[in-house]
Amino acid sequence: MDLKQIYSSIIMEHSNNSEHKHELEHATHNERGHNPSCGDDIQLHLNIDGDIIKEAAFTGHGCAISQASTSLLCELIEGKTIEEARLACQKFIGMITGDEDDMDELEDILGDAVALQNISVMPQRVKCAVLAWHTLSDMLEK
Amino acid sequence: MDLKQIYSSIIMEHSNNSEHKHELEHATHNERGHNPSCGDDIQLHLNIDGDIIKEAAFTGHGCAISQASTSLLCELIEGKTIEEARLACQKFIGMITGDEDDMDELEDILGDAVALQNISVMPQRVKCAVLAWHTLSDMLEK
Amino acid sequence: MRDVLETLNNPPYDVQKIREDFDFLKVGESPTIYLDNGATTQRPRQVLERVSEYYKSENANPLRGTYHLAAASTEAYEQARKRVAKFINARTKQEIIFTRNASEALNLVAYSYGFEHLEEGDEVLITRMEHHSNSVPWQFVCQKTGAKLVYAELDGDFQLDMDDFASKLSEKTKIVSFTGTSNVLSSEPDVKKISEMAHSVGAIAICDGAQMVPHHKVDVQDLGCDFLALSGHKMYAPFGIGVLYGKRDILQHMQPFMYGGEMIEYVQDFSASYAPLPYKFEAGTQNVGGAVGLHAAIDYVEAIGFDKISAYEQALGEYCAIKLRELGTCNVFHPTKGPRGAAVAFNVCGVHPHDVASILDYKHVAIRAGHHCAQQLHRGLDIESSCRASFGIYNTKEEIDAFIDGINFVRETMGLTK
Amino acid sequence: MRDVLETLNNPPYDVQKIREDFDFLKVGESPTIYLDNGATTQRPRQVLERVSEYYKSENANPLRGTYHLAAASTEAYEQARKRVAKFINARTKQEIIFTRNASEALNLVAYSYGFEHLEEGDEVLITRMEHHSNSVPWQFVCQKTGAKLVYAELDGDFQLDMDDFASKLSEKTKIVSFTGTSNVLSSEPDVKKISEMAHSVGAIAICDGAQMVPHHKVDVQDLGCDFLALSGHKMYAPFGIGVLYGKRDILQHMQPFMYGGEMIEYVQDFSASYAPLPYKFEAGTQNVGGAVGLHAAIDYVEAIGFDKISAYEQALGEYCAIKLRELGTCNVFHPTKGPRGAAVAFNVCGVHPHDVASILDYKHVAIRAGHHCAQQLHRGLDIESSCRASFGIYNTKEEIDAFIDGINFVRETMGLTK
Ligand SMILES: Cc1ncc(COP(=O)(O)O)c(C=O)c1O
Ligand SMILES: Cc1ncc(COP(=O)(O)O)c(C=O)c1O
Repeated sequence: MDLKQIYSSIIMEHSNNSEHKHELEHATHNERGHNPSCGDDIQLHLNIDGDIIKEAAFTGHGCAISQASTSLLCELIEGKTIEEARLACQKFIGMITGDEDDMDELEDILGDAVALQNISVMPQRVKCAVLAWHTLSDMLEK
Repeated sequence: MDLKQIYSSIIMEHSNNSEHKHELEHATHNERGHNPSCGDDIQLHLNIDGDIIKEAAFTGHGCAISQASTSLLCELIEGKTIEEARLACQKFIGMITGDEDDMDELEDILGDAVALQNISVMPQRVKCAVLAWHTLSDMLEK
Repeated sequence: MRDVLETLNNPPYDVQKIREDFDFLKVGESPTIYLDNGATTQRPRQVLERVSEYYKSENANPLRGTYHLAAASTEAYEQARKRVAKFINARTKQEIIFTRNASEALNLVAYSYGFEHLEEGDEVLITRMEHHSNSVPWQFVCQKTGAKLVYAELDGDFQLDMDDFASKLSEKTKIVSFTGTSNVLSSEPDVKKISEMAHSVGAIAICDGAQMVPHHKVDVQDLGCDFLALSGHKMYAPFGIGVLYGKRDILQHMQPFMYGGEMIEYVQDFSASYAPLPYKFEAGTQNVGGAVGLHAAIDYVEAIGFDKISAYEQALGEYCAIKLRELGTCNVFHPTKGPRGAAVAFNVCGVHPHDVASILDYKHVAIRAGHHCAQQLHRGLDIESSCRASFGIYNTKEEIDAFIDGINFVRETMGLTK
Repeated sequence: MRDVLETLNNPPYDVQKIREDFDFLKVGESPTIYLDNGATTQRPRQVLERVSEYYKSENANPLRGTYHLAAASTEAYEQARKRVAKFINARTKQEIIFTRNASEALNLVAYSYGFEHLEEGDEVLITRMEHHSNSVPWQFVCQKTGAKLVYAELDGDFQLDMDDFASKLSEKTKIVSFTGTSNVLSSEPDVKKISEMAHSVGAIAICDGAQMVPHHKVDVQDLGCDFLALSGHKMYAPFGIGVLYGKRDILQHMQPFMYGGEMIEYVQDFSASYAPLPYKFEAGTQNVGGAVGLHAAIDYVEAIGFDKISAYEQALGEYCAIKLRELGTCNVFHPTKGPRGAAVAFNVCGVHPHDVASILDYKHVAIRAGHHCAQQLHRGLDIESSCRASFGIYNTKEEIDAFIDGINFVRETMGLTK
């Protein structure tokens, strides 16, 4: 594995200084996601209007990977439909667990978030990478 | 070890057909000895007059070795003083655990009961051999 | 008898090749004829080597590490759990809790389920042939909760008397806990039927699989029991690893048993929340070496195949029982009808079991003598103790023949023949 | 620092020779720098071989057999118990109970002593730095009995605040349970003093020795604690074996914890009497292989000598703490005064502990990141989690230097340096 690739500029940027890391005044949906074994703990805040996710933000704390992953998720889903967001969750989790490997399709659907693909070689960090996406999934199920 | 030596005629005789295996009408002392892990369970009955063990008998059940050992004990201590019986217990237990090995002395003190000496090579049967002697010890302590 | 001999003379798998894997069977000048497999089995080289290998290159504390070795250790541990789940056909690996042995597995259910669900007026139904590990915990829980312990008795052929069982089962029965195979009689109660009957009165069914799982293909979904306990060391794995299988829905609503590291989620100063299944029930550092050994042992026996193992071992048991009966000098406590396994309990008339075992030991035959942790059963049979020869995958007809010769030697030594 | 360097450059025993015994340290092209010994140690060849040897030639179910092998197995098991008794200077081997791990040992005391002796109004006094295995069981017992759980806090130098401890100790205190060495801070409370203070108010003193015993000569008679828990896997023995030491007089009056085979005397249908010490507390088939491994591990460390081990490991810890402080980029949670051991907790400023551990792993350095099963402590330090490097007999100054280089690499990878 190339560690530098995992801790790439995209991740650094998103984890240290995310535009999306803030409360959301007009949130229609909030959901907590947490990982007791490593202490990652985030809150997703969405403003959903009809079928469209108009705004996405998050608060909480965790490692660089979970923070970046959450930020990338918010970036990706803003403006998307609920159905599109659902698909993105499914593809992202598949990418990390190694079940999805069609890079073209993944890039199409996940955009910058494909930068996290290499996490799949660090099994002990998979949980950090997928936390936000599982949280969104749970949220959209309800 | 020579098994035949352990299961010698003395043991066979004492275990199958002991003169001492009966209740004692005028018992002054009774004590139960038992070995939960193998089920040996005996009662010693003594008739003690002053300092002298006038009669010794036993009831209960167990393997050939514990039965023979108990019978040999009764045989030995009848007519002995309490102090002599105490010494016999100590020497017998020492013989079985391998701490006593002066055969002349042991024969003097234990008589026929030295036939059980070889049990010391069967650690898993030591408990059977010493049961009665521990029981007598406990009894004389009181 | 013809079928039996046919099976033993033409074993369904290569028994001699299997024997090669067990160094134990070759130790010393006169290797032991080991007929105490009900107590614990020997371990094949494959299991011992896999455990050493694990310690040499994958060893770390599992579940919590963020370095690759801890991941390797976690992976080895969780693969073992998956393997056990597949082995007994559990729905998910969340239903597999690693314990120290079958006894701990049964205590876990007694504490975590029993204490929460039993109250005065309730009944716990067990059988006359339970191992102490499946009776004494229930005595304890019943004493503490005021529930009543009830015994289902045996019929004249050393099998569970299903009429008696049915008559003792009632709306009061909250827990039915029974062995899948008696460790003394080797009779094999009908787990599926008993579980159904238990469920029909609203009770849960706990199967003590310590003696069943080593000899039979087990499918918990088909059997329908709510819990199953097993011990690794009775099926060619190391000591110190056992399993409690439990249905997820039931486990999920149970309180933890032991508290500490790994089984928690968040710990506040005065209270804590607990990890999801199965971790909620695994406190402290787990025996990964043991789990890895169990994995290897399952691979080992399944490579032979349980259809073959069951057929062969049953023939060993049957042959042994027939031969003992033929001697005419023994009382044999072994069913003549109905499902029965590879252990034969008996007494040599006029000889105490401990003397039998000691004298056989002189002939390098290892059997067990005593109450076999089943005092209630022995009281029921009106005996103090018994001898037991119990078989595993590597035993042979020749070994049983030597054992039978040994019984004659016992009688001779005891002066019962001329 | 000069003393520290002196010790590390001229170790009191031949560290390189010791390293030869650990195959693990040589696996692969770039062997792991293993600094997670607080979680679990590696095992020397001598321990693994002794265990395999046991399984190959002495294996049988201990305690109950009447054949010579069972005697050999029993002998191996009881010799291990004697060895442990001698190791910690217990009065008799009856005071040594084998458990699965330290967690089970502490749960045993919590269940068997705690439940019987605590009631509303009573207090259990623990410390802020306990491992979950020595806090969550007490939460549970307190919740069930109505007793109150009380925490003694730390001073500013990561040591137990003895004034605070004294102020929280009172006639209400029935149980004092405390670690002999913190698994995070590696501060070493004064076990003897604390035990005396506990006794002075009539409380019992339970010492969690999981982190203390691997690094120090322990004499329970001198320390005076009533119970001591330890885990084999943290001191070079296999997983799956732990020890509870308890004073005989106290153990004798305690109820059993787990019920089943081996721990009974007579079993009637509805009640049972229990075996004498220590068997009363050992239900089911025991992990003889584990006990034999622990025996070999004790032989191994005592052959080196604890005076030497303590001196060397303390120097490792001190060197590591000094080096980390020198970096100026870390918060180091390690005492600067008072007794402290061979584990150093820290955080790299601006980097989450999990990222630190993952990036170090890339450099083949294994440390631990997380709450180390001590959430109450981390809350007390006002952090979520931390990193921990912890040392064993085989670690070296060079390994710590590589680890320190690794920390710089972590910062570089995270873009914190230019
Ligand atoms: C201080 C302390 N106590 C108790 C434990 C629990 O030990 P184990 O996980 O072996 O039960 C540990 C180890 O994790 C520890 O560090
Ligand atoms: C039927 C049965 N149940 C339970 C047990 C207990 O198993 P363990 O001693 O491994 O806990 C045994 C074995 O001794 C057994 O034969």
